[in-house]
Amino acid sequence: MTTADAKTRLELLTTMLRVRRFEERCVELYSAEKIRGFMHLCIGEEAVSAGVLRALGPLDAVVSTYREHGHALARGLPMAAVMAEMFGRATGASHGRGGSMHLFDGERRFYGGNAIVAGGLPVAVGLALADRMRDRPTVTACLFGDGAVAEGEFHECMNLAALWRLPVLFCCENNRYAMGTALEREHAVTDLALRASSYGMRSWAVDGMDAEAVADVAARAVDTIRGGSGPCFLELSTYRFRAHSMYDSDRYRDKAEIGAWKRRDPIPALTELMRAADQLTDEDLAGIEATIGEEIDTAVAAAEQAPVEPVADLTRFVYSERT
Amino acid sequence: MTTADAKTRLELLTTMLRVRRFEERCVELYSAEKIRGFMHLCIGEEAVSAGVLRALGPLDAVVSTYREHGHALARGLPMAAVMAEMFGRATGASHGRGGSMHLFDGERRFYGGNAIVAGGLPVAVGLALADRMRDRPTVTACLFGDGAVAEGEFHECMNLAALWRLPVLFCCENNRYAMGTALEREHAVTDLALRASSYGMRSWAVDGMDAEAVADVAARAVDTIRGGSGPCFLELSTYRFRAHSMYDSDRYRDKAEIGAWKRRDPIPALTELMRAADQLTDEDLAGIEATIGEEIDTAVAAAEQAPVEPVADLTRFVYSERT
Amino acid sequence: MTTVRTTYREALREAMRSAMREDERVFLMGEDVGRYGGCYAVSLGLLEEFGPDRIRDTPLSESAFVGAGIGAAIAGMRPIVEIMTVNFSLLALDQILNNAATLLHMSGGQIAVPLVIRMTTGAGRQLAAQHSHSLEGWYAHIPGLRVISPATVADARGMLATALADPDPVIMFEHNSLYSVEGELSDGGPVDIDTAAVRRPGTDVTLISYGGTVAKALDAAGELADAGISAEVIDLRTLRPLDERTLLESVGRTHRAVVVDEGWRSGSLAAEIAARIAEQAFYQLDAPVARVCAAEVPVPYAAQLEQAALPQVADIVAAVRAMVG
Amino acid sequence: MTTVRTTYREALREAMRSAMREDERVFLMGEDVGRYGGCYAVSLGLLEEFGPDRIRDTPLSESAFVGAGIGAAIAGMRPIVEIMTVNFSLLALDQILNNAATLLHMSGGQIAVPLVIRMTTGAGRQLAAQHSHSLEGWYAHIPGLRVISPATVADARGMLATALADPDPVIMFEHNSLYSVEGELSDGGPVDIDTAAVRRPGTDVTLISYGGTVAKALDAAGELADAGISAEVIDLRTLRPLDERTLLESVGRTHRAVVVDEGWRSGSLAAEIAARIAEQAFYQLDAPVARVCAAEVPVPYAAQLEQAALPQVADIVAAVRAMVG
Ligand SMILES: Cc1ncc(C[n+]2csc(CCOP(=O)(O)OP(=O)(O)O)c2C)c(N)n1
Ligand SMILES: Cc1ncc(C[n+]2csc(CCOP(=O)(O)OP(=O)(O)O)c2C)c(N)n1
Ligand SMILES: [Mg+2]
Ligand SMILES: [Mg+2]
Repeated sequence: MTTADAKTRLELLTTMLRVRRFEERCVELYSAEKIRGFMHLCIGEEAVSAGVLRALGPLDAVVSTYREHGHALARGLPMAAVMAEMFGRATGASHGRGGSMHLFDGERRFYGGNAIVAGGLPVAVGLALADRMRDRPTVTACLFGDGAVAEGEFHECMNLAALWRLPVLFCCENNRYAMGTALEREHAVTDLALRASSYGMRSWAVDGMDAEAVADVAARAVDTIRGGSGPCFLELSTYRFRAHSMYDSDRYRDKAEIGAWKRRDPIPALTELMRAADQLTDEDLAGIEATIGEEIDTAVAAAEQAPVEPVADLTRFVYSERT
Repeated sequence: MTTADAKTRLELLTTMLRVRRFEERCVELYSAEKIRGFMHLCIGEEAVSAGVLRALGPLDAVVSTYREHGHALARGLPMAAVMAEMFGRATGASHGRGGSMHLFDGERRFYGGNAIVAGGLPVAVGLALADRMRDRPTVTACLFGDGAVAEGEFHECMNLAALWRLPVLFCCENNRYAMGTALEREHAVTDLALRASSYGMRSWAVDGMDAEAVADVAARAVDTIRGGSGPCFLELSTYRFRAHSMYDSDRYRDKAEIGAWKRRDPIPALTELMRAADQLTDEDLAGIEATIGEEIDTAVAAAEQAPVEPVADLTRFVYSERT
Repeated sequence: MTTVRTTYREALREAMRSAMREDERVFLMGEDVGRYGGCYAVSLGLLEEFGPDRIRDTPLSESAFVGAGIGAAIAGMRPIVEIMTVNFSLLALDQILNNAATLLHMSGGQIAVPLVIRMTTGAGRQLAAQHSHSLEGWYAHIPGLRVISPATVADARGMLATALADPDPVIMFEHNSLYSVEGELSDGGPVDIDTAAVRRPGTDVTLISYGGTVAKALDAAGELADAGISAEVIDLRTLRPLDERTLLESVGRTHRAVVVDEGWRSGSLAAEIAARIAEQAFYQLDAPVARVCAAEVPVPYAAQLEQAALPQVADIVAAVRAMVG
Repeated sequence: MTTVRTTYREALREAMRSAMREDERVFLMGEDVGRYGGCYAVSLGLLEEFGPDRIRDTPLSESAFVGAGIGAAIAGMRPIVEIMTVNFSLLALDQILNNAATLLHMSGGQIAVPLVIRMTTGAGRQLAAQHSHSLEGWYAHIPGLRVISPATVADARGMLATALADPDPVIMFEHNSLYSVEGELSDGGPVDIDTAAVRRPGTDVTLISYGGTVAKALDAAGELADAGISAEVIDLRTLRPLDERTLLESVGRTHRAVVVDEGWRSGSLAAEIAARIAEQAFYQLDAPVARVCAAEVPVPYAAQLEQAALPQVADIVAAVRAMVG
């Protein structure tokens, strides 16, 4: 792993903080019943969002899961549009149809927000296929969890992408649990990077709590894919600090285990590194926090005031509007 | 590979010949429109049926595919019941409901005859699970093709069986084609035994044209499973000498390739071996052929004369009959 | 006979608990049924009592573990398979239709599949388009299955017990809105699952509902009563086979029917019920059978849109008024 | 305008061929569509003309390649995905319902999916219980999809062309009995897929059918004519959205309707059609809408059982006679 320069570090840190603070506010808003439905937080996993999404260019595509706030923000979706979507407002990223689990942005090629575990993988394969057939030098990043690896669709897609040498970057956020089921009770072989390589695909196991490491490896993988290697796979070892969703009482995890992982929190880790290298002052940090705080306040205020979709438009978007 | 004794060889040869002659007669009967629907022959692949099924005891279970005449006969289903089923008669193994693709025998624990590619695998996992929960020392043999390995269900079942250490013997009849699609256009990595071992499962690649080799390895695998190893996997390299089904004009295979495999026909191969070892005389062979011929004639005659199921019974067997 | 006040969720748990105590062939299998306690907490505590062999957490592999339930049933066990929601059941539909529902017939009566599959259904919690379907009608289309949908606490326990005694596959739908509903439970065991129940008698119109919509139909009947219209409310209970007799008997008296169904209108179970009634009671009907169904839209997240997409008490009342008025 | 005599199979092939010549975004993907030529030989010869990139053989991975079709459509291609038969489509149903049909709505109108999925349907060839379903009604239940079913050679070509121009996902059902049927094909391009077609005018009863059952309805109409009963035969063509206008207009004249559908009776598409007609033309009906559907049994192998399970001309005639007599 090479040491990233100060600018990169600052970007990574800012992205992580933005995601963290955004989600922390979401928790409050959920308690206040402004946000409803299922909400899955990536608190603890921000290094993945920051590192992976940074490796992509604007023409690349992204397919994510229901745990996608971090991916969406790191991809550049306006925070106001994301927040308004959580509120179910007309100004939301998905016009209030999707909520937390279904953020979309066609312009930024952010294709959801898929709440069927492993359901996004085939779509990612198809995006990559089309881009390749159209001679576009793009990469499609597909993010999913360790639980998704057990689904049949995972296997079909790994094989298909590898067989056709499609430009897909498979990113497995291995947070060691699928809801309440621990990794070793999901998988006969828990080395997921090894599993990927059994499809003849280049794969890397990365410390997903280290934003720089993620960014480095993701950049390398994206380069490899652009060079024509076919698909690559990243296993990003990480951990969610919170429960699976707002409904979960987190009965199945050990407090000590959670504590141990929290000590590896990617945000303090990078902050300390930067401080030690004189790349970050307390004022810098306060400035970043302030900017983020303001951005969040503005997004929340806008969401609060945004109109709801009229009930008359209920069946809009079931079919395309013909002109 | 150890050299099997004369008795084993004779049994293997007899089983293979029985399957071969049975299917050859089926071809005639298909042309005569006595048999209809889809019919898939295993001509060329008989060493698999003979070798694998020999390794099982009466309490073990079998799950097969639409290409299952050989498995059914080798499992001990009465030829008359199999033939009557192909004719769609009331005396058929499945009361005329199933035909060539759906042979069943509850008593012999032969659970089909499944025509959804990979559709039998989950059922096999469940049979093994139940037997284990009930402390029965059985093995469930699950047969399927190379094409099935690409299906999501294959992956889910390999993982589940390995995770739960269930007594399943996965038998992949790798005949190098899924209908018209060659192995290397189905799979990114064509070493299927390697694929199996990526689930942490013991696996063997076997020459599926060598009945003795198949029988040896299958017996070893069954022993291993009975010893508590969890599931094992056999990749049986074989070839179908005929088209995929009676509808297929076999446009996608090279004549030379077919010819080369035919030269490895498992029946002459074993015959020659036995002759060379003075284990088989011409009279022996003629005797076996005569017995088989008679068995087939009897089965056909019985099927011809058997009653058809009355139309009044159309909706029988949709639900269990309550007493 | 003692009676306790309990919830639908606990009634289901009780049904599973007694079945597992009485019959060692019964076990529960599905995603997060064990350590997590079930995504709707239905199986909470059962792992502690019965251990991980009988309260079996599965990986995310709907097709494999549903199919494994089929195999286990064939081999003599009595599995209960839980699928978290009907939406995810699509991943196992091949196993359910092509194996569970078909094996008995395809094998000429040899291979029975005494399997119970439980799944949550329905919308109303702002879970959006991939978690809010009501596909009961699809399952009710499949020969070889029995499809049930308990709407009360007593049925939650009794129907599950009966389902476990069935020699063939039973699919049981639990509407997400019901889990916390309270009701009286007496210690009777299995209940009949062959007949529909008249939950409120009436004379002017028959409201036909099941699962999550029964409460709405009852509320509508209350409102209608205030307006002098007497509505009979039928809870179908079993969606396949339909208890035609109870339906026809009621419509024979009321001469009008409204079917309430949370499925999308076109091709809904409500369509089947409307068609059946029209086929067999055409000359007794004073008006066409009406349907109050979900709007034909993937269920949206925003509360006002979601509620607009679902059948509401006001819609039922309006449908009846249009018919009776 | 020249006219040629050709088969349904060749008309489909021609439609794909011209689409691929005219629009480089169009490609075909599915199991054995290439070297094998398609399991029903529909794409025979296309590999030679367009190469393996555009006539793309897939592994046995229904979910992945259907989902890949969705992704490719989103990214600007115009994929045609072939699923060998509707039975296997269950393996891809999650992708079809939860992604193809839902993405546009769930994304607030941003992500359209211009995908065409072709699949074979129907029984009649003794392929037994895992290869003989008719699940068109299920697909017609799904908001966000258009579902079409060409019954003629001209429609085979024209409807496929129109489907490719649709901005949203289209599911096309091809009944296996039609592939070798011959008919006249003129060189017109796309056809309208919004309306049903009156295939034979009549005055006494409306026979409503689609796909594989249209020929049976026409045969029945012939027999009925001999008996002095004038039957109008409607070919639905599009199963979602239904062309209510043509149906109601016809029933408004004939006052009687029989729906013919190869799906299992309970919960069939026929139920929806019967319910719709009853809802909107109740007071014009002289008799309840009748349904001639498949028996509720997994399709058996034996010829006499299979035929008994399927709707037959004699059943249609009997249904009409019971109504008109
Ligand atoms: C097909 C399917 N099955 C079950 C669920 C319910 N569910 C939602 S998230 C989840 C766990 C997924 O775990 P993982 O893939 O590791 O992702 P994580 O939540 O840990 O990020 C489950 C079981 C679902 N959404 N889709
Ligand atoms: C799920 C599914 N998809 C497609 C088919 C059609 N089909 C039947 S057999 C077959 C090829 C299977 O190949 P393989 O598994 O190698 O078995 P083999 O026929 O070579 O013995 C195909 C595509 C099917 N029956 N089921
Ligand atoms: Mg996880
Ligand atoms: Mg093969």
